[in-house]
Amino acid sequence: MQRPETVPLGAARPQRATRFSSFTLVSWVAAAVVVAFIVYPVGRAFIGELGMELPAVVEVLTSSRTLEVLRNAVVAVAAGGALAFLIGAVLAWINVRTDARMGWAAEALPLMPLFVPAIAGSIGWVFLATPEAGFLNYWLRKLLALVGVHLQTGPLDIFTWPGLVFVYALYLTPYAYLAISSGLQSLDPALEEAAQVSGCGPVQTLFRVTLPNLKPALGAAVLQLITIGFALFSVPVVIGTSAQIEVLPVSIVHAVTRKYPPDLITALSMSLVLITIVVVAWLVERRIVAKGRFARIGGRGARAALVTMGRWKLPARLFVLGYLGATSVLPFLALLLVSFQGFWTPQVDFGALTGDNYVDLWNRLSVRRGITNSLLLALMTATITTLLSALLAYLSYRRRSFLGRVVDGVIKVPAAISHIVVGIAFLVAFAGPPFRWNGTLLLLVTTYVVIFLPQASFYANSAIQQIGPEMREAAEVSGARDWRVFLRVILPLMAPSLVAGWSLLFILSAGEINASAMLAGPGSPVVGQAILDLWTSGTFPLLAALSVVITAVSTTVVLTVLALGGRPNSGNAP
Amino acid sequence: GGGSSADSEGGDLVEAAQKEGIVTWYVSIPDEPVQAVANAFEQEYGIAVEVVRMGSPVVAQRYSTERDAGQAVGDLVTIPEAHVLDEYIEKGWLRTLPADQLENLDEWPEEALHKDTYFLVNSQPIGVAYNTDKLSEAPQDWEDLLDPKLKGEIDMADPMSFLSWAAFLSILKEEYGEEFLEGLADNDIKKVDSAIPGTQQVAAGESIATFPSLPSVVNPLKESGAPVELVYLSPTTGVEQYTAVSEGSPHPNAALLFADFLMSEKGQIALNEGFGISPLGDLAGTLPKPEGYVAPDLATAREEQEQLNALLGF
Amino acid sequence: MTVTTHATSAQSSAEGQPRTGVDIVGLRKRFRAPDGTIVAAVDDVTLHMPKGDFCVLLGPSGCGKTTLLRCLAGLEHPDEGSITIDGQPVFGPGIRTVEPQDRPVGMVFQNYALWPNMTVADNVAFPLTTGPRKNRLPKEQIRARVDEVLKIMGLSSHGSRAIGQLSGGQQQRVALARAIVAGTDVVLFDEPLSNIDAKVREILRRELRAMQQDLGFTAVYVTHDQAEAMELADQITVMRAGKVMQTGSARDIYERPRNRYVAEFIGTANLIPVTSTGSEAHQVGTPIGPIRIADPGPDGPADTPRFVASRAHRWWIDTAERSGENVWSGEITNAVFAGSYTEYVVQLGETSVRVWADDNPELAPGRKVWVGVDPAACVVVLDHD
Amino acid sequence: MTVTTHATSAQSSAEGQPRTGVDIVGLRKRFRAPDGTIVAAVDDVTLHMPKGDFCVLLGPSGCGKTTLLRCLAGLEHPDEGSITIDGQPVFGPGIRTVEPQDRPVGMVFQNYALWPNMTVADNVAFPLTTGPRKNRLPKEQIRARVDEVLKIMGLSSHGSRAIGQLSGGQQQRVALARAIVAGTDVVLFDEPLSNIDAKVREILRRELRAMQQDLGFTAVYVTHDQAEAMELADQITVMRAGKVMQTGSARDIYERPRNRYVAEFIGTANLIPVTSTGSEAHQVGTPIGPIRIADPGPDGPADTPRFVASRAHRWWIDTAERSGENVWSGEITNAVFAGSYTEYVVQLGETSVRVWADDNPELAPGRKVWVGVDPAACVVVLDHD
Ligand SMILES: Nc1ncnc2c1ncn2[C@@H]1O[C@H](COP(=O)(O)OP(=O)(O)OP(=O)(O)O)[C@@H](O)[C@H]1O
Ligand SMILES: Nc1ncnc2c1ncn2[C@@H]1O[C@H](COP(=O)(O)OP(=O)(O)OP(=O)(O)O)[C@@H](O)[C@H]1O
Ligand SMILES: [Mg+2]
Ligand SMILES: [Mg+2]
Repeated sequence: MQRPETVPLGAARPQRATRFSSFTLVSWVAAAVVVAFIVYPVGRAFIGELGMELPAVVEVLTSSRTLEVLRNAVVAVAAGGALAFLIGAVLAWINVRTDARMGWAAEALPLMPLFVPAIAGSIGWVFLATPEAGFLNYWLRKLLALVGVHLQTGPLDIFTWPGLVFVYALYLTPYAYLAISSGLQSLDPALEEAAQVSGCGPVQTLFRVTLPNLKPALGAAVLQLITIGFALFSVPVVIGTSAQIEVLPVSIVHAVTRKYPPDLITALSMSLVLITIVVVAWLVERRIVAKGRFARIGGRGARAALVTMGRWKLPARLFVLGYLGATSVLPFLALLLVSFQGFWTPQVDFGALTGDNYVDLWNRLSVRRGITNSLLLALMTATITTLLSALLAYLSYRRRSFLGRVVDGVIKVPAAISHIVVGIAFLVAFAGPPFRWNGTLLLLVTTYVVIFLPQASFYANSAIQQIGPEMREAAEVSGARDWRVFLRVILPLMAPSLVAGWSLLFILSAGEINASAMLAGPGSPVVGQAILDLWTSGTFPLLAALSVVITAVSTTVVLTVLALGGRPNSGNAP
Repeated sequence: GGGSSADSEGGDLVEAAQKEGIVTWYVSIPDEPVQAVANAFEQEYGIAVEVVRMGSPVVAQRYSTERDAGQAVGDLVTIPEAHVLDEYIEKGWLRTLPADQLENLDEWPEEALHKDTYFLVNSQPIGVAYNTDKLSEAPQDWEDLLDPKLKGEIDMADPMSFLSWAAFLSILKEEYGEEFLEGLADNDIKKVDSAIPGTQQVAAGESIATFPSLPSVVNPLKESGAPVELVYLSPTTGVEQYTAVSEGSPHPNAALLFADFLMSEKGQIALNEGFGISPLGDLAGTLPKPEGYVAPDLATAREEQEQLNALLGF
Repeated sequence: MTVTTHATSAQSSAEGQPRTGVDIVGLRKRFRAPDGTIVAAVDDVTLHMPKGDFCVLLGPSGCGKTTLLRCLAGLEHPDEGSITIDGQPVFGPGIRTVEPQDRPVGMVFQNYALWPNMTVADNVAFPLTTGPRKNRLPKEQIRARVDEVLKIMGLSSHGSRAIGQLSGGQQQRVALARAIVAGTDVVLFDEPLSNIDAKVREILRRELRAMQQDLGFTAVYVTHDQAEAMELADQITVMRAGKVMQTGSARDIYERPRNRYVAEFIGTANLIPVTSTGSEAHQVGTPIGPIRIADPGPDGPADTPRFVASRAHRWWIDTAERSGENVWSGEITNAVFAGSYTEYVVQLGETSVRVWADDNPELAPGRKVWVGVDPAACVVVLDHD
Repeated sequence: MTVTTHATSAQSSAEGQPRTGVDIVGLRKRFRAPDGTIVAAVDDVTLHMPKGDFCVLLGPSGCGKTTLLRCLAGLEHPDEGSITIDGQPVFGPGIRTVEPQDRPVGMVFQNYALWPNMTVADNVAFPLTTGPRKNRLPKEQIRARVDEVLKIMGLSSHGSRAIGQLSGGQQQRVALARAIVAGTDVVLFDEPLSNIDAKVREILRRELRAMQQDLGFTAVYVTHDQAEAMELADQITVMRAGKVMQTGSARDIYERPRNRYVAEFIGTANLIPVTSTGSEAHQVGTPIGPIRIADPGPDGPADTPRFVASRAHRWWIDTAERSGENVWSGEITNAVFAGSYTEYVVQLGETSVRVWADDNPELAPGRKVWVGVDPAACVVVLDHD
């Protein structure tokens, strides 16, 4: 725990207090447990399965198929991510810096698209934009017919590269938005105003001053996009397959779900590729940030007048609404419509709409129990993960030690591993003796916590960085020990950001499908499993109905929590 | 072994099973028939059936991981991959069916019982689903699918996604040669992730036809009035599901009782009504074997899967 | 209403010739505070800042100085009124508001707002590289101009440095260089020295004043530090709660404060309430007796309370008995050594006055003393306008 | 090695009786700056702050004031030296370092560091609710104590308010209440007023000083504002680059600065280099001729340059010719009205002096004048120690 020595000194050194408080003990134990829960199963899976099979690994890695799916993944993530980055940056700028911001939208926007589970949202877009039967296409064709253009199919086709990239971008945008907008909020607006007074228009200011100074936030955004993009499974499985585009995460999942015995070597070797990509991206980002000549958070009262958009205000708002529409409203409406249909068809017969699908869902015990289980699980996962990440963030913030950085690095690793691989790793490691956790909620919770910890720690780290050290020091000088400092001061101050992070985790874990398929026990069905089940043997209207229910439930929970949890950014020093 | 050796006659089995009160079934048959037979069993004996329903490789994978870890959570397992069940037998995970305890085992057709351990419970015949609005006349022959009229209008479930699809394709290849599959590729068949999106898209009018498709997928659509129909062309095969009882599972008696129920006429009707072919032949509501039905050979299919996929240009 | 105002402002500009410098007429800007109340940050401000003058806006925190400055720069959009800069109307009724990037102003921000991603030279060159491409100077001319400005600022050898490698004073000069490089005639300063050490601040203040005089631009300088205002300003405008209290030279404001607020805000003033207008013209009645005054003070409603204001350093204090006009005896209640003077608080009956005098060890609390003030240093001020 | 040092420190405390107040001996703290260089933020500081005194640490930005204060609070871990607070060693060789939460100190942070998630009363009660549960006061007593402290601070009716609903001055009082509520004898202040308006600052300063005297705690107060230091301090410590330059009362430091640095840092000093020790004891030679002085100044190496230091306000300026000792004639080069005085810069040959005198319109730049200084106001200071 000793801080690195500043200067070696000849004289007798005063003794550093080395008393181990229960807090230090508990937080290091928590860190150790977390690290163990990542290193043991993941290490066991990789070393146990791949250790003996190096030639096979090399073969997988060099096979033309791997290269092809890798190339596809890179193209999808690069194109989708770039688009998401652009959209996210523009949205963040509009919402943080201009008078086109819409109060409610600014807070709800980042989470909106995630309310609809990714697999449901992708199916929603299938409903909307398949060339012949897509609702949008159907109505567009009717519109075009009015002006004398007659088409048989199209004009949109979701099952193409552009379609795939489009949906990737929609689902990645929130992550870009979150990172960039938090960076923008802490960038001194005077830098931009100085540019304006120097004769720069708003757009020029954005490109010449704002973006170059946001590099750390932009780096974080890119890192998030890369990690999440390469792990994205639902979008490519729904859209990519029909577009004849197979991407790496889908191949990994297929390698273990479509064959028995599962092809673990392929899955793990491909996962290695993803881990490498993420680790390299992480290193590059650290280098960029470390070099940094960037603006720091400005002096007191950095209060900017919002950029007046003038005649661009309406287009800017339309852009924001358009994004909301594309990611959330349109697919949700499509799902809602289909959920009341007997079967998916663009010729909507409003008289024939029926609630049968909901009745059918209600009658399925596994769905009913899945929903309650998933809510419970999501509640537990989000809470545990949030608290854990807050604790770990505080630990490495308080004591900038090498060990702290190692912990920080290790908890990021699961982000790069396909959920299903994590699921298998956990099953292998903990199903049997001495743990015998098979089929228990405990196993699911543990796995979810590990899977979502990287995301949670992203939030916790940014939350804690907004708290000045004097908040903690004031508590220490007041005589408070670690627990009290953490529980009474640090945690409440982190709360607004943590609540937002909690909501995200809640939604993501409520809709998690891949690890759940491996781990959900007979006594503990979860929603993710039910979704996957309906996808492989069910009907789209039923699937739509389930998606609508999940979306409605998560939205309600999250909005309630956000309303109760207070507004963001109230945690700064007075 | 567990408590299985302790009990003896039929009447005792019911009692012992009822004492256990519950039975866990790992299964990859579609949800609706599974629920039907589970409900029927519960009504008959008051024993709840805990269903874990997933795609067959996932079922197999979970089952074996659990057994490897020294556990047996599933009392029964039902999957189409007979060769996997053979492997399980070798590992001692499955229980030889005790003739003295299963009333219906005597009557059970011999060709539907393998190694005295696992038995065929259900077979869903594979057919072609087509949109009746877009195609006035049903295809008569597999070669009708090569019609240029259908170019780009046929969805095909990913043959890599399911071994039974490969088995089916390998029968077609046997019959028509490789050129047939290449012809399909030339006719621009479109790959879909599984039979579900394919058939849903046919119902929506996105495509004209899809195969392989199954009654369990088409029936609910037809019931809701979708313009979709399933035809069986010759030759064809089906998804045959085999059930086995675990050795050393937590509810050995309930497992046996449920296996016995699956062999009963009542159980067969509950499981197969409207969906499948029963090994007991034509029972009320079960499907007849379509013309040209050939039993699938999944073990061979496994070897040919990659090649078939390549022939289709996927 | 708007129309009337328009007519008035049109008139006023029609009457005189177009005025140079900055002209503000009837400016208002209101904000809705987070709790829903409405704050008039700038409240009917009319003000002329002559060309080439160093004009200081002085007032306590929250009085609207920054808002007024930002209205000039175009960074805030006022609700009402008009602004003319060097004869060009940039805001007003019936005028298309000129955007910040098109106004002939430069600005030096509180913490300089230099762009850390650019070198010193790039920061300074920036204002020359904006605007429509066809109007821009060619590259070499930009370079030449930047070199010239950096030379004026004594930064010739620092052009290629990163911003982080400069001291506070050098940063200030870069910020100033950036504000003047494009040759704008008006430069706005928003408390540019408030983050700096007192000693360094003093040096920078002198440097700034010298440069402003060399270059001849009109400076509009916001501060809440009286010493800074006095030292720098040709013209000081004292603000309070969005309103202008008084405008004038440092000496005017110090020696002839208009009202109690200004008297108290600038320097240390003794305010003694006026109880009667007194028998003579240059004398008023107060609780400590009649005081002879230099100036009967500004007009104002008769019922507004008035005070005699006098500066603490214009009083004398003595242990020996004295007599005459404007002389009182009292007891020292507190003495604080402040270096160049010592502040003695002397109780005269109910009233206490502060006297700044040279340090004298004899003058300890409890001591009976005589104090007095030069009538020339006494003015009458209103309680409020 | 440890043993020796230990013995020494034991000795020193054995020799005298245990001293109250804060005792710092040979304290050092070094930092590695981001660019790898090593900064001695606190460099061999030895200092005694007597109990009940108001002790100010004064120095320019970056001189190590905050670091020293944080070492006292236990928030930084010094490299060397020892600290004793009210007789209790809290840091030193062979001593187990006492953690911040166990030191008998309260602290008021620069921006108060009040916790926005708690009410005023909760903020103040916090220090009473820490520590081992069994040692804590019962709830009602805590409440009573908080009420009492809030009452002293004039905040009785504000207990249930949120922090954001208080003005800056009220926030300061809450911060002070929190620092003293647990009855600690030492309260540390890190520039608590630097974010506040000059006028409000003046009021808060007085309030703070009055409370400190009422409550009798030892205050250690960090600032870089000389006026603040002079007004508040019983004892001022001037620091520079981690080292103590001089410790003493405000008057000591102002009138008898030890070296050039202190003379320049506190108030406005004219420094005239000493070229020869002069023929008489109380006279030295300078470029403008001999100057009569009050004090031959501190000892120091003979080859260290020396200066005659005199305060600008101790000089007089006159348009009429004068003669005598310490009188020169020269030309005014600049005159700046500063309210209570006007600063005249007068050129005497190569040397220029600043004279603070009453404003006089006759004294314009270019005018020939006579200036002089009282020998009692002239001291000799070293260039550096
Ligand atoms: N964007 C805004 N929203 C709400 N109120 C505002 C806004 N900007 C300024 N105000 C309010 O307007 C008033 C004037 O603010 P302004 O910043 O102009 O004061 P100032 O004189 O510059 O103060 P300071 O010396 O603290 O910088 C204040 O009461 C402030 O709270
Ligand atoms: N954590 C640190 N790492 C590296 N250098 C530091 C650190 N803390 C302080 N320093 C350096 O130590 C020196 C003294 O800093 P300190 O904060 O004590 O100064 P200060 O007198 O309080 O200044 P100010 O008036 O600006 O607050 C400075 O040069 C500073 O850069
Ligand atoms: Mg301001
Ligand atoms: Mg400091």
